[in-house]
Amino acid sequence: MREIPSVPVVITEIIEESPSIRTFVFSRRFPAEPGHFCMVWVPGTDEIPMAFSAQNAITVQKVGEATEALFALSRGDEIGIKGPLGNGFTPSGRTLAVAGGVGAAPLRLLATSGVADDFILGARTADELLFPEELAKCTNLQCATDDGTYGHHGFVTDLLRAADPTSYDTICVCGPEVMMKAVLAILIEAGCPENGQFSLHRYMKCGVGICGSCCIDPTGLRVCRDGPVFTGDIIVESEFGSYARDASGRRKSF
Amino acid sequence: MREIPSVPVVITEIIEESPSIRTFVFSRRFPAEPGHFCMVWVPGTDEIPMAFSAQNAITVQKVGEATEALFALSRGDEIGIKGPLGNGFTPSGRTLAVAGGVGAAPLRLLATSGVADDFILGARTADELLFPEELAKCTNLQCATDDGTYGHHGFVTDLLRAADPTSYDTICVCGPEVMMKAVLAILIEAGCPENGQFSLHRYMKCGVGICGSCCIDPTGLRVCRDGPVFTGDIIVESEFGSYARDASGRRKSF
Amino acid sequence: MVTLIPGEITVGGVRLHNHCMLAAGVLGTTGASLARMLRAGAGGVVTKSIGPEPKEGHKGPCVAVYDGAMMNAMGLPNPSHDFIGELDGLTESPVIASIFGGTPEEFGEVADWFAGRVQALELNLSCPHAEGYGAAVGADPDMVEQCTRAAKHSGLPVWVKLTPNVTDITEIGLAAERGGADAIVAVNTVKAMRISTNFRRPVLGNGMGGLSGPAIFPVAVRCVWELYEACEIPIIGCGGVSSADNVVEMMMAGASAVEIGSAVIEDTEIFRQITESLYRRDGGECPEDIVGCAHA
Amino acid sequence: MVTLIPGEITVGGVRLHNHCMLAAGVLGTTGASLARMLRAGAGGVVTKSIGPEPKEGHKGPCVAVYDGAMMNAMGLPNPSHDFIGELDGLTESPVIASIFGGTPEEFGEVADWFAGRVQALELNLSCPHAEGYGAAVGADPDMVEQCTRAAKHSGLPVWVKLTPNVTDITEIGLAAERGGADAIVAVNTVKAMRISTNFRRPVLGNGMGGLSGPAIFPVAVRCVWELYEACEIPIIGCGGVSSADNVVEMMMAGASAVEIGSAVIEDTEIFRQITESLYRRDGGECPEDIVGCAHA
Ligand SMILES: Cc1cc2nc3c(=O)[nH]c(=O)nc-3n(C[C@H](O)[C@H](O)[C@H](O)COP(=O)(O)OP(=O)(O)OC[C@H]3O[C@@H](n4cnc5c(N)ncnc54)[C@H](O)[C@@H]3O)c2cc1C
Ligand SMILES: Cc1cc2nc3c(=O)[nH]c(=O)nc-3n(C[C@H](O)[C@H](O)[C@H](O)COP(=O)(O)OP(=O)(O)OC[C@H]3O[C@@H](n4cnc5c(N)ncnc54)[C@H](O)[C@@H]3O)c2cc1C
Ligand SMILES: Cc1cc2nc3c(=O)[nH]c(=O)nc-3n(C[C@H](O)[C@H](O)[C@H](O)COP(=O)(O)O)c2cc1C
Ligand SMILES: Cc1cc2nc3c(=O)[nH]c(=O)nc-3n(C[C@H](O)[C@H](O)[C@H](O)COP(=O)(O)O)c2cc1C
Ligand code: FES
Ligand code: FES
Repeated sequence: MREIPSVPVVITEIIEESPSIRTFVFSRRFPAEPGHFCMVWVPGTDEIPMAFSAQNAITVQKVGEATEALFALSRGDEIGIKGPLGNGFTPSGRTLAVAGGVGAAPLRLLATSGVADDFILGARTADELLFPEELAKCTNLQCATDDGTYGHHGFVTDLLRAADPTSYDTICVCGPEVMMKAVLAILIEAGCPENGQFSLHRYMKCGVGICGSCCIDPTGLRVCRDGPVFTGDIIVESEFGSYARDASGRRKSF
Repeated sequence: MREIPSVPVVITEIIEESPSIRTFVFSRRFPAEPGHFCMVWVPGTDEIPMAFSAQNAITVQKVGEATEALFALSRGDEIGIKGPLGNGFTPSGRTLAVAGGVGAAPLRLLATSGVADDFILGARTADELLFPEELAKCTNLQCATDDGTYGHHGFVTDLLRAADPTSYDTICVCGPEVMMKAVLAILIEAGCPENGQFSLHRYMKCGVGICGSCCIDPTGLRVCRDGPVFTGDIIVESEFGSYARDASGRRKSF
Repeated sequence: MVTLIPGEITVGGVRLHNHCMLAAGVLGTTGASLARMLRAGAGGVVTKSIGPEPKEGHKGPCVAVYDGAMMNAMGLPNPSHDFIGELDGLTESPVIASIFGGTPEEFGEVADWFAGRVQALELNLSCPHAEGYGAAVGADPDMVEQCTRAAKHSGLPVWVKLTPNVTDITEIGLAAERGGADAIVAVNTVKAMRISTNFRRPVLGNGMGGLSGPAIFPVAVRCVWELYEACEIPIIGCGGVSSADNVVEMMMAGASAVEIGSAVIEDTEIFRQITESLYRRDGGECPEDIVGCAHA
Repeated sequence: MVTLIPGEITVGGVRLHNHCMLAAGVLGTTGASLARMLRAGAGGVVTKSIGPEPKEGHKGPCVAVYDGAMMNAMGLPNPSHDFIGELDGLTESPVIASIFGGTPEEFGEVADWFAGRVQALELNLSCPHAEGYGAAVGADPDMVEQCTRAAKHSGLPVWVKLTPNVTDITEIGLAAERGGADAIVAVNTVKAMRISTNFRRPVLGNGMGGLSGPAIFPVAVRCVWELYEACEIPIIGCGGVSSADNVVEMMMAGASAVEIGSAVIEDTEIFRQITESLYRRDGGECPEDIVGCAHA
C-alpha cells in the first residue's frame, strides 16, 4: 500500500470561463495524462472529483456545495489535490474529441497535448462554450450551441454524424450522460462503438478504487479506478445513459 | 523502519568442537562480515546473541538455558536467525587475531576470509582449543593452554607480548573479558590501544539497538549496534573489564 | 510457506469457495460489484453495511491512503431497504449481508429484510466513526448480546463483527456468543486520526476515522488470538491481511477464515493471487489442523 | 512545512531543551545512555520504567522489527532501587523517571526514591504485556486516580502515561487529572501479536507484545485529540513520531511536547535531525499557537 497524498497547492489564477464555470490554476504541475482526474479537497467542505484540464488546473462548474465553496476561494488560497487518478484516454491514430459543457475540461488536455486532430465542442449557448480559442489553435474545431448563438445551431451529435465517425480511430467523449449516450448510439450505428472512449461521471467517495460507490452495472467496474474512461463496447450493455447511483447508493434515473 | 526478519533456517550439521562447544551449520548463508553477530531464536526458549563463525554457522558454548536448548536440537531442526547485526571488525594492514575460548568464533570468520596474518588461540586445555586445524591453514597460528596440554603453557597474553604488538596495524580480540582486559593493558603499554579491536559481550535483549540493555559506561554506546567491536581507545576509560549489567540492568563486577 | 489443501469450507453456517472473503464496505455497494469480486476469486463476499434508513455518509475526504495503511470515515452510506434489489441473482452465492442499527429492534428489522436472500448476516457493531451506530453499540456487552439475539430471529446465521477499540475484546465476543452468534468477525478498523499540518485540520471530513490495512494486522492477530482463547464459536479474522502467509498467520491465531478489505486497493485480483499461493493440492495441509495451532 | 520558534519550554512542570523527548524504555536503562541521548539533542529523557523489585523481563525474542512498526515485550526488566545510582550527575538535567507498580502503595514507594533526583515522574500505567502491572492497572480509572495521588506525595511533578488499549481514553485521562497529574503522556504501545507461520508460535517470547512506530501514529494522534477535548492538563504526544512534521501534527492535535521511541532505531541522531528541521528562528511560529490549533 503506497501513500496517495492530497498535495496542498496554492491557487495562482482563477479564470472566469463562463458565468458558472471557472478554471483554477494552481502552483504545482501533476503528471496528469488526458482523462486523468483528481480528488479536490476543499478544506472544511468536501472532497470531489475533477478532471485535470491542464497539468496544473481544474475547470469547475458551480453546481452545489463543494463547487460553491471552490468559487468562494481567491488567488492565494489553498486546496488539496490527490492525483492523477483513473485510467485516462488511450488515443491512437486519427483522433476526434467530442465535448459537451464542462465535459470539455478533460478533453482540453487531450487537445493541448496535440493528440486531438478534430474537436467538436458543444454548449447550451455561446457564453458557455469552453476554451474555444485555445482549442481552435491546436485542433480543427467545430462548435455547436443548443440556441444557435455560435456555430452549428443544434447538438454536437449532428456535427459528429456529418464528420463521419468511421474516419476516426479514436473518438474521445465527455459531457452530460444523455449526450454521451447519443454519441454512443451513433458509433454503434456506424459499427465502431469500441473506437469511442467515454469519460464517465459517477458519485465518488474515495476516488481510489476501494469504497465501491462508483461501480457500474452489470460489470461492477469502478469508474474511479477502472475508468473514468471506458470504450463504447464495454458500456453499451450497461447502466450508462439510464441510471446512476447517488451518495447513499440508491439508483437515480437520468 | 525496515523489517529485520528472524529467518528460519534448518540445522544441516552439528560439529562437536569440544565437550561444551558445538558448531551449528545451517541451510542458509548470511552476508556476515567478521565480527557480525545474529540473534538466535531457539523457539520456545529464548533469543540470544551469537557471533557468526561462518556465514552459515554459529559456534556455541553451553552455559545455560538457551544454549542447552540449542544443544538439544538435531540435524533437521529449525532455528531463527536475525542478522547480520552489529558493526564487525574493520581490519587493515598487518592483522593479528587473539582469541580466548569460544571467543574464537567471530575470529574464525576473520581468519577464513584471509584477513588475519597471525592468530593467537587460547583455551583452558587442549580439548577446548577451537578450530586449530582450520586456523592453522589460513593463518600463522600459535596456541596457548592454561594447563599446558597443547602449545604454550600459559596465557595468550604471553604470546602476544612475545609477538610484539606494535608490529601489527590491527589486533582483533575476542574472549573472556578478563583476558581482553589484559590484552588491552598490553596494547596500552605498547602505546597502540587504538589498534586493538575488541569484540564485547554484554547482556542483549533486542540486539537491534533500541532497548538499551547493552549500553556501556560512560559513553552510553550500545554493544549491539555501535559495537560489538570497539577499539581500545574507546573502551579504555570504561566499565570494560570491571563490570557489566545483568538482565535486570544491575551491575555485576567481573 | 505453509499451504492448505483447497476445497469448499463451511464457516459460521456458510459454505465458502475458499478461506478468503471480501470484507464489508469494500467494493460492496452494488450487486454487480459483489459478483465481480466473487468472479475474481473471493471465497465469499460481505456487503456494504445496510441500515434502517438511507444514509449519504460523511463529507469528504472519506479515505486517506498511506504507506502500509489507509484510514476511512465513510459514515455508513447505504441505500437501506433499496439494497435488497442488488442481491437478485446472488441468492445462491456466498453473500453475507452486513447490517447495522442503533438498537436491537433496528437490527431485528433490517435482519428480516435479508431472510432468504443471503447466506448469513454480519452485524456491524464496530464502525468507529458513526455516532450512535457501530462501536457506539458494540462496546457494550449487553447491547451486543441483544442485537445478536434480535438478528437471529431472521433465521439466518449471524456473524458479529467486533471493534478492537475496547479494553477487553473477549468480553464482547462472549456477549455475542451468549446472544447466539454463529461466528465472530475480528476486527473492524482501529479508531484513528491524521491531521493535515498544512491545512491545520483533520485529514478526513469527519475528523475521526478507522485505520485499516497492513498497519493493523498485528492488532487483528492479537484480537483473534484472545478470542480463540475465550470463545467457542468460529472466528473470522479481518484486518490488514494482504498475503497468503498473512492468511495462514490469522488461521494459526485461531481464525477459521479471513476477510480482506484494504488490500483490494492493490489489485481487484488480490483474491486470485492470494488463493493461488495459499492452496496446494499436493503438500497442502488440512486447514482444520492449522486453525489455532499456534496456541499449542 | 510549519516550523516553530526554538527555545526552552516548560511542560508539566519540567523545563525542556526542546519539544522532543526520549520515550520510556528506549535506551533508558543506564544514566550514561540517557546522557548520550541528551547530548544527541533530546529535549528531555524518560528513563526505563523502574518498579518496586528488580525484574529480568521476559524471555526473548523481546523485539521484532517490521516495515514501519516494531513490536516488543520486554517485560519491564529493571534494576529497581539500584537504578537511583544511574542518575548521579543528571540531577540538573531534564530527566523524567518512569515508574511502575501494582498498587498505589507501590507507586508511592518507588516515587519517593526519586525525590530530588529527577525533574518529574512518569507513571507507566500502560505497558500492555506485563501481568499485574501497566495497563492491567491503567485501564481502571479509580486505580489511575489513586496511583497518581500516591506518586504526588513525592513532591515531584507527575505525568501519567496512558494506554490506548481502552474503550475510552478520556475516562482514564480525567482520572489522572483528578488524581493531580501535571501532564498526560499519550500513548504507550498498542497491544498486538505476530505469529511465525514457520515456527507456528508467537514471534515474541511473551506471546503478546506492544506495537510502536509509524504504524501507530494515527492512533496516537487520535488519542491526543480526544484527550485535548476532555482534559485541562497538558498532553505529551507519544507513538510513531518520526519526523518534524509528525511533531507538528501531534501538537496540532493538542500535544504540548512529544516523546520519541521507536524512531531511535533509525539513528541515535534522530533528535538532532528532527529538531534541526522543526525549528526556525526566522519564520518559525509560536509553539503555543500550534498546540491544539486543529481543533478550531
Ligand atoms: C471523474 C470525474 C471528473 C469530473 N470532472 C469535472 C470537471 O472537470 N469539472 C466539473 O465541473 N465537474 C466535474 N465532475 C463533476 C463534479 O465532481 C461534481 O460536479 C461535484 O462533485 C459537485 O459537487 P458539489 O458539492 O458542488 O455538488 P452537490 O450539491 O454535492 O451535488 C451536485 C451534483 O454533483 C454530483 N456530485 C456531487 N458530489 C459528487 C462526487 N463526490 N462525485 C461525483 N459526483 C458528485 C452529483 O451528481 C450531484 O447531484 C467530475 C466528476 C467525475 C466523477
Ligand atoms: C555479541 C555477542 C556475541 C556472542 N557470541 C557468542 C558465540 O559466538 N558463542 C557463544 O557460545 N556465546 C556467544 N555469546 C554469549 C552468548 O550470547 C551467551 O552465552 C548466551 O546468551 C547464554 O544464554 P543461556 O540462556 O544459555 O545462558 P543463561 O543461563 O541465560 O546465562 C548464562 C550467561 O550468559 C550470558 N547471557 C545470557 N543471556 C544473554 C543475552 N541475551 N545476551 C548476552 N549474554 C547473555 C550472561 O552473561 C549469563 O550470565 C555472545 C554474546 C554476545 C553479546
Ligand atoms: C473504505 C472502507 C469502508 C468500510 N466500510 C465498512 C462497513 O460498511 N462495514 C463494516 O463492518 N466494515 C467496514 N470497513 C471495515 C472493513 O470491513 C475491515 O473490517 C477493515 O478495513 C479491516 O480490514 P482490512 O485491513 O483488510 O481493510 C470498511 C473499510 C474500508 C477501508
Ligand atoms: C523496546 C521498547 C521498550 C519500551 N519500554 C517502555 C517502558 O519501560 N515503559 C514505558 O512506559 N513505555 C515503554 N515503551 C513504550 C514507549 O515509551 C512508547 O510509548 C511507545 O513505543 C510508542 O512510541 P514510539 O512509537 O515512538 O516508540 C517501550 C517501547 C519500546 C519500543
Ligand atoms: S469512488 Fe470509491 S471505488 Fe470509486
Ligand atoms: S540489546 Fe537492545 S540496545 Fe543493545
